[in-house]
Amino acid sequence: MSLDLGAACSFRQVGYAYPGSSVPALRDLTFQVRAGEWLALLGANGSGKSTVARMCNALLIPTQGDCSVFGLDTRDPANLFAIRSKVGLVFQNPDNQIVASVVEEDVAFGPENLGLPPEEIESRVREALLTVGLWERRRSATYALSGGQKQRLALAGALAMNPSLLVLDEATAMIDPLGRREFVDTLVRLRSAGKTILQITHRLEEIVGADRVVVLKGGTKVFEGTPLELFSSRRDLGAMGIGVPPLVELREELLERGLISPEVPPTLEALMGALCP
Amino acid sequence: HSLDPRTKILSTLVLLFALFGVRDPRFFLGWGVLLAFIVFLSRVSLRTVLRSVRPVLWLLVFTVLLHALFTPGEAILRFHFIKVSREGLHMAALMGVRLVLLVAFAGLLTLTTSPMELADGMESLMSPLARVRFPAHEMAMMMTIALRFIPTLLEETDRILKAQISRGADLEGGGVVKRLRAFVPVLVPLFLIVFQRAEDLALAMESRCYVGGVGRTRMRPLRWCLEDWVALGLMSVSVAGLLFLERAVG
Amino acid sequence: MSIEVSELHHVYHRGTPLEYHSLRGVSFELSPGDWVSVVGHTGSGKSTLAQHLNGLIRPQRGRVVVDGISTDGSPKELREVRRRVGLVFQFPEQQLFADTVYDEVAFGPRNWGFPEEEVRRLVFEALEAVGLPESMVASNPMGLSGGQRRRVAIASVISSNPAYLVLDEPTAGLDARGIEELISRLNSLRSRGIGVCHITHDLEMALEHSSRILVLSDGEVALWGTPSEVADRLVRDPIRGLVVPSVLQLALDLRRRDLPVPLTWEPGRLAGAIKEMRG
Amino acid sequence: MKEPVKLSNQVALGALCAAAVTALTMVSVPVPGYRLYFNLGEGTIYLAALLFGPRIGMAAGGLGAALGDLILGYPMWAPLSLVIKGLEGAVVGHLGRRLKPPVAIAAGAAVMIAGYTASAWVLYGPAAAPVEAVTDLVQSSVGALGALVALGVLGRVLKDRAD
Repeated sequence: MSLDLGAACSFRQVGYAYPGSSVPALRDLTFQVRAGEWLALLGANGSGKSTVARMCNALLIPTQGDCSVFGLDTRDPANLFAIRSKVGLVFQNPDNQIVASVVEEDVAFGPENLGLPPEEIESRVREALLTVGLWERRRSATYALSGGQKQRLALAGALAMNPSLLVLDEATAMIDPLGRREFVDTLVRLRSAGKTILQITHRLEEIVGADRVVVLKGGTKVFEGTPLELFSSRRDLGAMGIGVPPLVELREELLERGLISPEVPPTLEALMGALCP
Repeated sequence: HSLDPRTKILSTLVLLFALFGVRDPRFFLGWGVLLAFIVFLSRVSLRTVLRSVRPVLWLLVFTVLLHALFTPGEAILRFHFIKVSREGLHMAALMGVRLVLLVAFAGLLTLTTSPMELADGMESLMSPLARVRFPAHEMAMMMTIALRFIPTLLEETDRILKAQISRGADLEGGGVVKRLRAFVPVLVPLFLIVFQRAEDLALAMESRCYVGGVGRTRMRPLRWCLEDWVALGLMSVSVAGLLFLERAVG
Repeated sequence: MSIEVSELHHVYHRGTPLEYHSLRGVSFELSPGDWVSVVGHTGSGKSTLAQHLNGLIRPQRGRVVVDGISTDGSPKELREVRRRVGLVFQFPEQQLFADTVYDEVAFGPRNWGFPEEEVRRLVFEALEAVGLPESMVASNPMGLSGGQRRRVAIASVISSNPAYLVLDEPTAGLDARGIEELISRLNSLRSRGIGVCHITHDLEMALEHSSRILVLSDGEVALWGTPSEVADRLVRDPIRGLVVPSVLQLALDLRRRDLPVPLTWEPGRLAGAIKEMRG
Repeated sequence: MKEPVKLSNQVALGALCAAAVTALTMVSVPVPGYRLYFNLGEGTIYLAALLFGPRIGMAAGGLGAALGDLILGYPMWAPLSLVIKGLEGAVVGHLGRRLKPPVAIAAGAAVMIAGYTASAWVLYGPAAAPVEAVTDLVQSSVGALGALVALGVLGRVLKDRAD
């Protein structure tokens, strides 16, 4: 039994193999999501990222090592409901997580499952929809929303559960660049409102706002550190199976030519500030 | 309009069953008035209600003709080998008007009640059956989800159809069997998509603490208030009244 | 020889409350060996345009002519158009249905009536073009990884030996390595004379690989030209719903601060220019 | 394939299958030469029942067909379809476990045809019954053929996935 106080979610030497598969999806993985931080989990397809997401919510149980959420062991069935009401999960395909035809009814689905009184549900739905900017569309058909809006609806559905930890499993992979930008902006707002975030992605450009980064490859950890440290080890990124976004490349080129200093992060604002003081 | 969906479902059922008790076509006039009155109360335009009859129009014509022409009895009109009997006309009128009223009342229910409300109402009405292990909650939940996925799957079907046509699949020509074979490349991917989506959806539902109907609450619980008693009462009384009147006069 | 699209209009659900103008007078041209990217926001009409190119949607107004054959002709002509223009839908792996990779890839050529030995040759050629080993022909497509399934799906379109290839968001859901791999495969098809039409919402990718770019906005042609022409005009008047690539945006911001850098989306070029300026 | 064990899986799969039935009922295919349209809704019910068992079959048949009736403008038939096609799906799914698929489908189709014919008798009068019966017979044979052809491929494909 692990009791990591201050850890929202803790993986200790976790191993996992899907039934019938000879290749393990996770191998000896140890890391923590600290309460209140934004942790980005980065990796190519097939690196084991989604397996991690499902473990945070006890949808999968480690075959080796252990995984605990707010000190609750995910292996104990008695903890199931408590864990799931503390961890909000947003999946890759927004279309496969929306259950109702009307926006507000979909957001209400989670709180209804918790057995909350109607007034409480109503206020949670309102708050969640306001947070993701869909309050005006509360009576719209879910089908009529754009991909980006659908994904923010899925986020609202998770938020209405009032989770302490938000896990986003490749939540931006299927939406267009504009929707992606709006989604990441929402994350930044949630972060400043004090939510703990575990963001799983393969896009380096989306982790700029994160506090720390863990990189997975072949089901095991190959990097842990701050985003800036990761950007600075650009040469290794290719080997980790991660694409280098143009701004990171530009930052590197500017560094090589001695035009900026190493503490400048690869964002538009920071680079502008460094180049035109 | 604002009545509890349970009231509307029950009233419609009462009406539909009662319509089969009518034997004299002339008394449909009374029913017509009742329909008009409910339509007036529900603030749906009469035209919209009548439009709901349109899909069954050819069926209506067919039924009426069938009865008019083939009911044996005293002939009042002859045209070569076609004869129309008094009984035939009677039956035709009875069947025709009954069908129109049936469809109109059923149409009225669906016009004033969203499918979601219908699902909620049915769940609640059937919940006593849960004791004999009838899955009332699961049915309603499935109906809600199915409604949400119909447009999505229509779009998928369209996309798969177009993709296979682009690869030269010929869905237009050939006999029935050949065409059915041509649909395998559509049915198979669609089922795989259904299967995949269902797996993902189940995970998403579980992660939002779905464990079935027990202990679940609703954001907008159904409220059965005085008006519902009154409406249901009025409806039963007028239906019984009309049936009684017919028997009394007949 | 080319696909010529002229003054194309399309309205969905005409005469109903759902009426929706999808295309309003779109014209462009795709020649063999060209790479045209069609870029636009969600709902800009990209996919509708794609479905016009092989006659899945017949023009309501305007014309689509493929190698001299119009898409509003007879069913026979239409089939010829569809064979010449291969269309890869978004998430094409979802359309797989056969038991074996071979049958899947052979579906197209068999439908077009190629003799079986020709089908065999086409299947192996197509698998090679997408980088799948010959030994895979007997495998069940469902047992493959996501990336491999996508390749099987693309092979199943290439196997019809099309002169043009239209791809709707072919990189969606792939990771960096997968995208790189796919783009280089498409480039080699292009060098063999196939005309590539790449539908995408990623302007950065379009700038990098295309010979020409068509920018759609609300069903109208907002821009049509070479990547540098498009970059040049785009920064002068931005287009709704289109995200300007970050490096290009930085170059623009620098020019606004009176640094005369070139309007480029290439990191190396921009950094070099700044260095030169600073001496 | 076996029926999913967990409730959430059952509800999700049942709902998706029902939606597929409705969607394919709405996409109709003209038959050449005859003034007749058939749709793949019936075949989808058989497939769902044979692949996933009686419960899913019941949900797909009953809910799918009832929603189809509601959407296509035959609300009056919806409650009848709910019962008749639900029963049909359940029968096919139940028998499909023990008997050969064609036999299971035939039994289910018999239930469906009997149900609709009786309903037509009551609603439109005795003369309409044979017409209804013949239409249903055509509809279900077409569906059965489609389902059986697709079943072979799907069975193999899904088995590979489940392993």
